Amino acid sequence: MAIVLDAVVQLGQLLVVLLLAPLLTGYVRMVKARLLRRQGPPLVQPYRDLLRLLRKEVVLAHSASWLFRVAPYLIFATTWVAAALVPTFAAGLVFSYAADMIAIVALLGSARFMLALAGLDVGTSFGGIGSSREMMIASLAEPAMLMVVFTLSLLAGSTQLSSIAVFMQGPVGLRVSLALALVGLVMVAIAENARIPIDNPATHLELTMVHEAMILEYSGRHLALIEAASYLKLLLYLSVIACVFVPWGIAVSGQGFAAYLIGLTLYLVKLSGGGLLLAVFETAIAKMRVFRVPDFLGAALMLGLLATLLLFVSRVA
Amino acid sequence: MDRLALDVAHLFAGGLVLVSFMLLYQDRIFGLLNIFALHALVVSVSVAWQAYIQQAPHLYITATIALVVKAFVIPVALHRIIVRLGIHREIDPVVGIGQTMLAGIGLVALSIMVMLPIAAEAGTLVREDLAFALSVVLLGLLMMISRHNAVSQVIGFMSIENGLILAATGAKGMPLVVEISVAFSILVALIVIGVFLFRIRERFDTVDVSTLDQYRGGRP
Amino acid sequence: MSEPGSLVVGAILAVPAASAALLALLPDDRTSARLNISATFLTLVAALALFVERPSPGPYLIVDDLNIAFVVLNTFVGFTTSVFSGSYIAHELETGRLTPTYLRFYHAMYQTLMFAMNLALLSNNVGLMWVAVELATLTTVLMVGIYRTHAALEAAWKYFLLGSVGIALALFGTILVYLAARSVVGEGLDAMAWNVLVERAAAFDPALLNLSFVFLLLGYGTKVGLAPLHAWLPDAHAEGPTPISAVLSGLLLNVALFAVLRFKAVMSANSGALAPGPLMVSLGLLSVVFASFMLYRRHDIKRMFAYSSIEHMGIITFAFGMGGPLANFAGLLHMTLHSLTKSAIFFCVGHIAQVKGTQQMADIRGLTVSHPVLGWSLVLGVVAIVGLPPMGIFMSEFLIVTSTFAREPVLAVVLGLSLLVALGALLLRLNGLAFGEPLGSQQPATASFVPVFAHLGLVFAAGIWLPPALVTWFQHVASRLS
Amino acid sequence: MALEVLLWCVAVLLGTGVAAVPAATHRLATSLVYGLAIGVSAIALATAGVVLLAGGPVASTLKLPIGLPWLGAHFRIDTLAAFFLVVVNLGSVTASLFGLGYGRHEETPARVLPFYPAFLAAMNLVVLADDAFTFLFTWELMSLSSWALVMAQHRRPGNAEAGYIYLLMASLGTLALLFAFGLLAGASGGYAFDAIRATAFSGHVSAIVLALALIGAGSKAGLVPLHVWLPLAHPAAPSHVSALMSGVMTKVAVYGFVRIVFDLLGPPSWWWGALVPLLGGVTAVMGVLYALMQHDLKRLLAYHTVENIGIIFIGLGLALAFEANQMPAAAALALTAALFHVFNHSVFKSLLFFGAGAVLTATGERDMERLGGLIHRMPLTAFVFLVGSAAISALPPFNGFVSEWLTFQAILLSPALPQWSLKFLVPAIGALLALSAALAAACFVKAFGVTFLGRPRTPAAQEAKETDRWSLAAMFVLAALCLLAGILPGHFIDALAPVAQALTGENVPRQEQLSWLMIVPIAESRSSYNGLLLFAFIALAAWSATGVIHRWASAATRRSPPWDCGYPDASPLTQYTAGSFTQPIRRVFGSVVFRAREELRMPPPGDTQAATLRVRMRDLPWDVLYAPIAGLVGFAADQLNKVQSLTVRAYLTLVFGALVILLMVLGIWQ
Repeated sequence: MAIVLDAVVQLGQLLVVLLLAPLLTGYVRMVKARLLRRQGPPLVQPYRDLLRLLRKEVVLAHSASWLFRVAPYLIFATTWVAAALVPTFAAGLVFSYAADMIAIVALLGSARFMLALAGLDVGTSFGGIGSSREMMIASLAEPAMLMVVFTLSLLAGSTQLSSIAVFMQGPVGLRVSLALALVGLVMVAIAENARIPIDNPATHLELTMVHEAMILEYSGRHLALIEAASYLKLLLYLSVIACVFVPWGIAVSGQGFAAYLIGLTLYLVKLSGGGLLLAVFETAIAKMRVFRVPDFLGAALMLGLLATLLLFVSRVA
Repeated sequence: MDRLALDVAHLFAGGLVLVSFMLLYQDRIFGLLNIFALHALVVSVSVAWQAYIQQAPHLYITATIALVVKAFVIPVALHRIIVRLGIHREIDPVVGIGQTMLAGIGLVALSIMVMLPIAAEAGTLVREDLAFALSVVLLGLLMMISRHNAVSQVIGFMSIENGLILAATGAKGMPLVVEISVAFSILVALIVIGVFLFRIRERFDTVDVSTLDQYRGGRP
Repeated sequence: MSEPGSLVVGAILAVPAASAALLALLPDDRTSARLNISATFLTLVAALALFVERPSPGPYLIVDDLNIAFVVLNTFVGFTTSVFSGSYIAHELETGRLTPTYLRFYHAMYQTLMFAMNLALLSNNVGLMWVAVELATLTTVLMVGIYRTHAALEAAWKYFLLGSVGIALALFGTILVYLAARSVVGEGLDAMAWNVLVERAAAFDPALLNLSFVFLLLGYGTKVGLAPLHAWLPDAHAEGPTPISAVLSGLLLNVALFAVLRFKAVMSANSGALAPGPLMVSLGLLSVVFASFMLYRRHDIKRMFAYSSIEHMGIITFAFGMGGPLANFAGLLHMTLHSLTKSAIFFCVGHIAQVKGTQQMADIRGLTVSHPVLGWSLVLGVVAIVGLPPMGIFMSEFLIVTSTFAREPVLAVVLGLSLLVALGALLLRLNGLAFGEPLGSQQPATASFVPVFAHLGLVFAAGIWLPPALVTWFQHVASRLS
Repeated sequence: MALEVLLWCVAVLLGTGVAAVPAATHRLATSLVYGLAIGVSAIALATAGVVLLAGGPVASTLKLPIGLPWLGAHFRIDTLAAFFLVVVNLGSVTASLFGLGYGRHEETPARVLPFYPAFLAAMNLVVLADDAFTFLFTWELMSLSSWALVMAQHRRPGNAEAGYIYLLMASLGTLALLFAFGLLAGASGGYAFDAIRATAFSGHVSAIVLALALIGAGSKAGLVPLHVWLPLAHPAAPSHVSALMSGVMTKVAVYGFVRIVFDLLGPPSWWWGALVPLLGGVTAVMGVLYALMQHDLKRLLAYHTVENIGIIFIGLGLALAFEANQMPAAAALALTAALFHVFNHSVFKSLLFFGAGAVLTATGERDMERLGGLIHRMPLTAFVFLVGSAAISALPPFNGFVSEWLTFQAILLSPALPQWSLKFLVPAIGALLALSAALAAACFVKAFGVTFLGRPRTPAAQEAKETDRWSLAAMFVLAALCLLAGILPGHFIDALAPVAQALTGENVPRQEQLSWLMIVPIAESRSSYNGLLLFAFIALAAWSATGVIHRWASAATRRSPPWDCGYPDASPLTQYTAGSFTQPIRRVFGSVVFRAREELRMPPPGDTQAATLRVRMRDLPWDVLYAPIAGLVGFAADQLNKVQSLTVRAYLTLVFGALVILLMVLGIWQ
């Protein structure tokens, strides 16, 4: 019986992340606009965008191959699955044991792999520039992310996000390494989601863009899927941060319907808080040159490693 | 064996070393030939003396061969060749005569040093005779490497051979001594060297070995 | 001395001696080549008969475990080389490098050389052995100079001078051995008979033995080609006719080393004497190191393989110097296999030089393309000589290196790295010779490949499987040497 | 019984090789040789598989009266050997299958067919060997036969040189192993592995043997800095042989290392666990960086072999560290991870080399800068190459991810190690591993993207044709295995359990009875992974997305030219090239690791000269290690060569000097 409930909750989470993701993006855009004293698009604008894109015809380049048409589905599916594996309002669901944090990172890697390939498929220099930069960024962001995972798992004795969340709910106390890990994770999240200062999701100035350059050739339903995937990714990272560093309120399997409801409510609060911080941060900072990005991510990597090493020291003390 | 006989043998052996030093000292080719004849003569007398005290008549053959071939035939033949080829030049030593002599003394000392540990029961004659024979051999080698021209090298080689004969005849009762000395003397000294000197003359117009080196194979 | 046994020994010596005389008289070159082959074949048959009938040792001659396989090897390679020589010399005659007169001389000398080497191997008397080695030296000196070019004469002269000095040193050593033995064995032939020397060596004066071994090692070592006494060897190999290079590398060096081994056995039997090991190890190692570097700057193909012979002689000397059942076994095996391999290589090289008309390696390329059989035989030969499996030399080098490393790691490392350096040089050249775009004459080689295949086949078989009889023999000899 | 079957297989292979010498030029020779190789390897594969799955601790042995006469040739099959035999023969079957098609294009079959079966046989024999002599004999035979295959296309520029460096490095490795076995066997020559196992070794002997095994097996496997031959030799061989060399032969080298260090040598010291993973980590990162800078498709793959060998050695080294500290369960996990990666790498690397071979056959090009757009002409090859690329980039749900994930799990156990240096080092190695995995993904985006995607850059790429069905069959089999091992890793881990049990005395908990085919290396609360479920999830998500879109969204599609800033008909040359793709990474890493320098020459405005960009890179291991050694050998050779042309008198002086020195030594000695 519990299994069935868990399965239902799991399914619910799948749908929740899918439904919430555009909202989060719209929310961040709205907050940013307000911070700039603009009216900005309404909160539901991303939903509208997606729907409109779905209704539009697809314009394919002559040189596009089957990979170009298959990639959006795979990217979307992989990202969606990854996002659904992160405990949002409930931990310890049945499927959360299918993948730990390393696997989630790797799933996102799969999506990126396909996206970068799709960028190269048409054979224009824009796709190339985007893919090339994206992979450079990823090559540093992934290790940094893994170092953060390291720190957390050394502390919690698990790489399973559910277990980490449960552990973090306990008396952990303030730790330097956790703080470092948080900073590192935030930096990675910014880079991975193509946010300022790494990339500007709103720009279409060719020479400065990364993510947008890759998907320049996409249109219609394909673009819709890719956009949805990027919304999901933002949600995923915010969820991870929330679940690890502010785990309070996450329901644990078998606690009952009320706990799930509380968890969901708190989750929404966490998301709005996170989105607000992101928007403030993005408004306050300028985009950096592409070749400053390695320094930025290198710092994240170092922070992750430092967090791991400090952990040994603090454990002794 | 009485003491005197040994002393005389000893004297001859020592004399041979002395003559070897004289060879080293020489700086003229004809002088060298003459001294070498003396060298061969001393060997011959020494061998004859050994034949006498050992009552080994076959050693007289060795003595005779040494006398005839090396004291007369070869020096004369070499003399002729030198005259015919017009080699009147002086011996061309690699380092100064003085240094060569010093090295020679060092070699004699070395010979004595390596002979010292030999047990006395092998016979005093053996030990000291061997030291002298070894000295002659080493001095002969020194001669070969401290002279540039081929005639001195040939003579150096033959003085080595004399040293060997001295050692072989000193080794009482050694079988095949005559055969070995014959093999050495006749075969090595005369035929082959003769053939090669002839061929070298035929090809290179000189017997100076250093000229040969210009035709060395294997150069890039 | 049992009657049939001494007949056999007599045949081994008499057949080459008689054919030498006969060949010196025969004017016709076709018949003389055939006669040469049949004489060596007869000698081989006689040598094989030694396995059946073995005479008891006499004062002058002896057939024992140490030399029987060497006699067989000697006559076998002598036979195959004479087969090779048949086709080789015919070509030399066609191109006019040799005149019929010189050919007669060549064949007579070939048989004389075989006689001398067999005598050296069979002699019990160390003096007789010395005479035989000297005779072999003189014969080869004459054969090296047979082309009468500047380079050939120079090589012969160099060989002659160095060889003579070496032989003089060896004689001095022999005299010293006699002196050492005389006070124990008494005067006369017995004091020079090897089997007696070994038996009684324990009582000899160690100081005298030590001194004698220095001279013998240097004297015969000159003939073995150990550095720094090697100088005659590369030129003599390069400038003489190729069959002679094959015999020099494959047999004469072995014979000289065999002489050293005889005396080493005497030394080992005397507990007071300085162990001969360190001397042999140092000379052997020096030769290996030296030769392996010398392989790099070679331009003449025969000279290069001559240096490789120096290297291998160094390895063998090193192995015997290390001693112990494993290393001695490996040394004997290596001696046998090296002589087979190196002569096979020289057969190939001879054909290559004749087809391409040059010995300069820069002018030879792509042999596996232009002459597949010749090229691949050379590849196989080089693979064997650098000690790669499946060829037999791998086994001996394996035993030498592993057994040494457990005892003297530093020596083993030096040896192993030198082997690697040598391998680098030989493979570098092989790359140029056997692979790439073919260069030079493309006309097919007409020569007979039977000797090459026979040798390489044996070396290959030895790498996989050694006949138990041979193994027992090697082990027996190995135990006697230490 | 199994051993006999395997040895008969080897005998048949060797016989085929010999028979192929005269028959190689015959019309049917290619089909016969490869057909026979498929059959025999399949039998061997099945036999080894049965032994592995039976998993008993009992090893069967056999002695043949060949080889070292008093020793004989010892053969033995245990679970470790059986596992590696599976790897070897799986590679052999697929490579031979590929060869059936590829062999038709071979210009000089006589230079391939005799050596190919011999190479297969030698690899089998190395794994079966049970004494030092047989091991080294077959080890070197393996090098030699593969060398002959590298030299098959000796007329192509660089190949002969590659073969030379290869054989030289292989011999260096053999020499190191020779020393190692010399130490292990002792002066009396106890060469049989049984005798070695029974001996206990002192600490410094073990240390030297470890170092020698690292040099010996490492040079064959491609550990940095001994890797230099690998990217030269592997690509030079025909593609199916490249696949075997990269995918299988390097694994035989790993086998050699495992056999010596884990089986023969006895208990490890803790610092081995620092040295080996560090070497592995450096190798992994260096390998992938080299690969990124490489534009030759086959050479890129060869450098990736270096990378993956590094990953394998990380696992092996961790196993040593855990074993030294009496943590057998952790050691078993690390070892299982390493061995699983051995299997995985052999599968996807073979697949990728086959793909590169298909491209090479279709276009005659290995240089990626001259390819492009092949996905249109060779869709099937492109598909399987994509699968291989994803697998080697450690992307779920393929197999590469699982073994790297297991390695990470082992790394995460490192805090329990008592040594401080290991505590600090292992996380850093984890960072290196993560870095190499991320860079590998970048590299394969480049490799696949530039080769198969975009528009064709040359007529050769324009006119490429899909490869033959044999080759495709081989590639599809391997691609299926990549997926299978990725979604059902539990079965593979279970198959490895007896191997880990035999070497570490412990094994990873059995995965078979876990629900949902999940894998749980340590404990469920710690970490778990379910490839099947993930795959099903992704498939489901993709399927539902497709369904929704087809149901409700517009299906209209229009073809048009791509957008290129308004310039019409941009030439294919304006595409991103491999060089430009890696430019950011080259700037980040290359400036340090390769001393990469860019020289840009821009003509002044109005000048019609072309602008040039030149990149200079240095190969540091080569410059620091190999060039000086080569220079030293050359210098020594030059100096000693002066001895070749001295005068006779000088030579006599040498003789004289030797005599005097020996006499003096004698005089002093006495």
